[in-house]
Amino acid sequence: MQLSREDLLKAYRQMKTIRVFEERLHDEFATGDIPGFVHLYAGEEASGVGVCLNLNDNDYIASTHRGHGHCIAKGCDVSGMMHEIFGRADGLCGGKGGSMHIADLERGMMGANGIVGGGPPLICGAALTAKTLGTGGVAVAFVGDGGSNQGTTMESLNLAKVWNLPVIFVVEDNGYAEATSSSWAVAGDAVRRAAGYDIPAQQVDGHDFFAVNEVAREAVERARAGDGPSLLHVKLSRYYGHFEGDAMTYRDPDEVSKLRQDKDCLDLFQKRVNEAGLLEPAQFEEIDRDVATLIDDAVASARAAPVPSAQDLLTDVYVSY
Amino acid sequence: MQLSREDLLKAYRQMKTIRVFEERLHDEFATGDIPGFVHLYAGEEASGVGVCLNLNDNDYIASTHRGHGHCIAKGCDVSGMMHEIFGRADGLCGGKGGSMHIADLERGMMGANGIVGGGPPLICGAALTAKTLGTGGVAVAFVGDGGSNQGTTMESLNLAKVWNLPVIFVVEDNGYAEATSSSWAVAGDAVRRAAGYDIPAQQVDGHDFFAVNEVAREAVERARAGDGPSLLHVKLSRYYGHFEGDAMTYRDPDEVSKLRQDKDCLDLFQKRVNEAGLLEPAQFEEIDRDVATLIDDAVASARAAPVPSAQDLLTDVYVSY
Amino acid sequence: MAKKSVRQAINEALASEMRRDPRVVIMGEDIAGGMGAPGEDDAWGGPLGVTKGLLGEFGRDRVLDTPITESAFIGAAAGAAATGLRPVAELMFVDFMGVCFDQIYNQAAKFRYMFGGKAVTPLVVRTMYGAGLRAASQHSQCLYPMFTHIPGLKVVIPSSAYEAKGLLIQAIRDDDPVVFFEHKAMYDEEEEVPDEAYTIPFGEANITREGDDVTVVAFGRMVQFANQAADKLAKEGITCTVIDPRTTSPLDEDTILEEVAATGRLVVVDEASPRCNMATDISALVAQRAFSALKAPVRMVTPPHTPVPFAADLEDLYIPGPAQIEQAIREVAA
Amino acid sequence: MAKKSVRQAINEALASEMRRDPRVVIMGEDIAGGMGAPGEDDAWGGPLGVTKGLLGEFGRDRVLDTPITESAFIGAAAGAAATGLRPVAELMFVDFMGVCFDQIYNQAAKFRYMFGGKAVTPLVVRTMYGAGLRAASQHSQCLYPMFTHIPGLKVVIPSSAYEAKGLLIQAIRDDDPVVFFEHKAMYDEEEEVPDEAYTIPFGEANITREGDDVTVVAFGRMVQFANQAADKLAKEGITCTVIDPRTTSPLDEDTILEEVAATGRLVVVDEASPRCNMATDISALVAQRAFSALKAPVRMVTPPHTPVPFAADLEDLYIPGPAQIEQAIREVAA
Ligand SMILES: Cc1ncc(C[n+]2csc(CCOP(=O)(O)OP(=O)(O)O)c2C)c(N)n1
Ligand SMILES: Cc1ncc(C[n+]2csc(CCOP(=O)(O)OP(=O)(O)O)c2C)c(N)n1
Ligand SMILES: [Mg+2]
Ligand SMILES: [Mg+2]
Repeated sequence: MQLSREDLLKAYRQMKTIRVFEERLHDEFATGDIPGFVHLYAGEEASGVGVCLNLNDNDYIASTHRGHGHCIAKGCDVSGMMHEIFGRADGLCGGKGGSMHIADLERGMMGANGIVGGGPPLICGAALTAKTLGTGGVAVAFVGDGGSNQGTTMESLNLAKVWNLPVIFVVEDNGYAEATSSSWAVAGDAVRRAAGYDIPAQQVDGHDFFAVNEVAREAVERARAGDGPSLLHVKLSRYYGHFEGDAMTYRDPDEVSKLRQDKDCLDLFQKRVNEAGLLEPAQFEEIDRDVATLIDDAVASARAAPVPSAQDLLTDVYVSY
Repeated sequence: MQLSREDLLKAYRQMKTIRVFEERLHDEFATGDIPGFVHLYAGEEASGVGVCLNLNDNDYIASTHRGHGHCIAKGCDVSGMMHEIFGRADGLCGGKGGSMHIADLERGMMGANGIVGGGPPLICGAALTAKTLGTGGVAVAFVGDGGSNQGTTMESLNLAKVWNLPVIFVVEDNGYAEATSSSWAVAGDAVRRAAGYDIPAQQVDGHDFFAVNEVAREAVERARAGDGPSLLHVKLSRYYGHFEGDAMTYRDPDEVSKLRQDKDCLDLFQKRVNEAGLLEPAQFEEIDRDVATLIDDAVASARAAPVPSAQDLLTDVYVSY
Repeated sequence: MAKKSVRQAINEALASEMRRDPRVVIMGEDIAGGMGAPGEDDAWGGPLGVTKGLLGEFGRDRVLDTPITESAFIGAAAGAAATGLRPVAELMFVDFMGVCFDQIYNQAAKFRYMFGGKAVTPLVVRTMYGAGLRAASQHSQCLYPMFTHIPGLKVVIPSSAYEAKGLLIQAIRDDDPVVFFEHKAMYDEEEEVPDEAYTIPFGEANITREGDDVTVVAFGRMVQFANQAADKLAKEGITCTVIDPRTTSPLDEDTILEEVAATGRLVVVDEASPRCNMATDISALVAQRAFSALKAPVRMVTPPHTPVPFAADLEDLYIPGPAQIEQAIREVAA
Repeated sequence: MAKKSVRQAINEALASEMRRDPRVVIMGEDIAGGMGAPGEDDAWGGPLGVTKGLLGEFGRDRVLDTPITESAFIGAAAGAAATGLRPVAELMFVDFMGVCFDQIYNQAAKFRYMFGGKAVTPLVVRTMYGAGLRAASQHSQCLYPMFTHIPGLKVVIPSSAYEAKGLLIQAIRDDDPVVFFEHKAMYDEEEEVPDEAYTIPFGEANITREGDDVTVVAFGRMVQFANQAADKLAKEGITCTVIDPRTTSPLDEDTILEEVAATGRLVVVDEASPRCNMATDISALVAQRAFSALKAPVRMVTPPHTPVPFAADLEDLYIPGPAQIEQAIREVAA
């Protein structure tokens, strides 16, 4: 399907925002001012954005430890995210969650997740809510190649099928789980696994926004029509280490530079759009400027923002106790 | 492959022993003298026996809550089992385990298991031991249709394949998990699920001892040859309730009687052996008499045996503490 | 008022809340039963019949049978709770928590804190616990100390039919994740239970006996054993205050501390394994905050540090009973 | 003697036992790393480099990388232990126990009892715990109280490099399932550690300071904080006995009771969540068995009943530190 210019602009803006957000975090992390574990999504933007462009605020996603891209694609406030990652009181989660737990339920973002395979069961629940209350919403679980091996993920495939839930499982296969290759750790493959549960599934090139967006649209339509779960096996690449600090010695030294050159999802997007004459170069440039400002401002305001105060330690454990 | 007369006699003796053991337990349970939860294997004998005839003491099996048949097929002492089920001090587990935890590691029987899906991870470990120490042994995990949905089971498929372990997964699909039909609860099917992990798999009629024995032989040979895991999807029938006390209202009222008439594994075995002229009727009769005596004696001696004494409560928690 | 069993009380609580609020759904393995099978629907109504009949009134959309995939469906209940339903999920035996605990303590329990106060997760997990049915090591545990340990969870242990109904209704109306422990040996116990809905607030202990000599704190099934011991000793002139905290989290610390202040003596009875359990929790609370009132050592009555044995004689020895409680009371009262 | 980090001490313990006994294998996610990948083998040597170098000496047959399937591989380790290997499995963060706990507490821990004493399960589960790395709610928990609660498990919490090496070698040679807790904030801490193998027996507490006024019991990383507080107070003439129990199960009750008998005052420091934790466990033990020696209320120093927060300031407030311990000691000494 041909996307509207509006959608194309939105997609580019989101992908670019994720990219700049992540590259900036990479630099900021090196200053030592960002606490904790940070997993960057750079390189994988076409997946999160390609999928989420089919969703609205009524729909839910559950993310992984590598969650920034999903957050942005689902419409979370970028500055609020940056504040959160810096551990600020006015961060999206009040500084209590950090990179691994950013969430915004109002945007339908059920949280990054520190537990590999933690999201798929939760997303079955969001889908159950949609089905039970008739909201028309669908629910998407992102999971890595590594996470595709967790029992929780496989149980969720079965439950979603048996309950006929409006769920889309998106296996983001970036070739590695930490320092382990998916070619070794994942026996068989995701599409055939889905077939084992009678769940329609497709493999797709995750560097190609249009390809992802298209298969995701079909899956979302299937879910909205009440025809149950689907699975997408998205093959893509991460540009940085598993987390910030990973020396990546398990990869070929020039692996990432080659990927950046040949397979970059932003480049491919621009090329395709340019060739088809769908957008003007100036439109890209304007977005690039906007995004640069957005991220600069987000970092500056995050750095200046107050940290939580002592009494915040004890709040938000219960609604009432 | 044509089985030896010795093997045929052994197979019949074991299947018959299981049958009589279970039917007797059914009656004894009704007296109120057997404590706890008891899950009977009657009707499913061809599976446990068909598989285990390919195994020796060097090989391991992990069983389920429905474990009596597997125990007998793996060579556990029948009287010791009966004593255990009655909770006697000289039972196979000193009366501490009971029906749901009968085990005999010396016979390679790693235990019935109160946790659905508990066995497959354990059996990967037994297989790892065999592989690491070069014992030549293989390891078999029995799991029900219900248990085939547990994440632990699916994770084990992947691990066994990735580690190339000598494991055979035997999915005993008796059509029900408690009061729930496998046709509803198991999306897709076991053979296609195995294919999702590149694990060779076959469906087999579990009422037919010879069919089970044959596919199990191939799987065991594959494992012994170092060619990794296999899965068997054994379709079979249970004659009693999920546990003793289950009124089975979820089944057709005449379902079991029909199964007993048309699909009984002992009948089918005898018919086949008779038609092929492999054994004499007198041989069956002799075994039947032996088995009757064995079970009578086991019950009588179990009833007469002493219960554990108070100090047994505190022993066997640790090797040393 | 009619006498009702614990089973019936729980069933009524579920029915009343399902009637009241369309967002309440229940789910679990064979909570109805019969899915895909040729025979009866609602064939089981739960493994011990607790949810029997709810399918008929509320239908398959709100009475959800599940495959045997605790992680997936308990997690689904957590996710549904965070997105607008009020699910009551049945973890058949609490012993099975080991295959799904992550979804309870890392997900449901922590959403609110991790998300900076923006999540509300009205999840109830109903589960069976306790020894006495000869169900052996993997079907007889208590394990509520582990849930009590987790910030973000509420933990409820009703001690009778009346308590069960009121506390379960409260649990369903509560906006935090609640784990609700049902003792499998208590389902048939009866007492008077109102037909209408009522709630019992969390964190307010129930004083079931009043006395001057010893304060006894007991949980769940142990409450009745403590009362039996207290009744017996009362005839000899040793009188006890027996406290049923009802919920271990939140815990009514004030009532415990006040009553210990009055008697100066404490016995805690806990069916859970003895290390890091509720007996240690209460004893430590008192040793820290009511020390000056204490006239005698605290006494904990628990099973030994062993798995639950199968054989009837051993299991009977394992479970703390009225006789042991009586002896502990005598000791501290001496 | 050379100074070595906790990381190196653990690595040496593993190497020495793997050399000594071919049945010892280690497994975990990226304990070597690089499986199937184009770059280096042993690329990680564990998420924080603890197992680095073992692949080179022992090869892929004994240094087993795993997929992310904790139930399968921790269960496999349990099954392997029951059938002749002596596996050391790494549960990367103890926070992940929720996806595999069943294999530990219902399987490995109970085999021996359920099977009537006929199983021997020499399993070691190594795992990271504790706050301080800004790792937030799902990567900072202690959770050892839950393992301590389970009969059949042994639980080890080393407090320094020397302790880590001796206790880990003991764990590997031990015939029961052992869970070995490594504080993620302690890997770089150094002290003198012998090159050769040595064992430290389980259930024998280490008295790290001797004093007359207050007995302080602390676990893992809290031991050093307790020592710091004790050192500071010693200058003012308040002297403490500081006890590091080393293992919470078995627990050296005798040493604790004797030392409390001597000082009459107890402070327990526990980094775990406050309910049903080791602080309550020790306090209750003392309140029951050394009550007559107690001259003051027991004091527990723990974090609050909240998940672990992410923001640095909040996390620093969350973790019990020397200042809080000092204050608790002052209070009971007063
Ligand atoms: C249950 C659990 N096990 C292990 C980990 C540690 N861990 C965090 S991310 C990760 C790798 C995940 O790989 P993958 O799913 O492919 O996602 P990617 O990092 O490639 O995006 C691991 C092992 C965890 N967080 N949770
Ligand atoms: C983890 C876990 N969940 C649930 C149960 C309760 N339970 C015991 S047996 C059973 C049904 C198992 O069905 P299946 O695997 O098909 O085996 P079958 O009983 O048919 O032999 C259930 C749900 C359990 N023991 N363990
Ligand atoms: Mg990956
Ligand atoms: Mg079945």
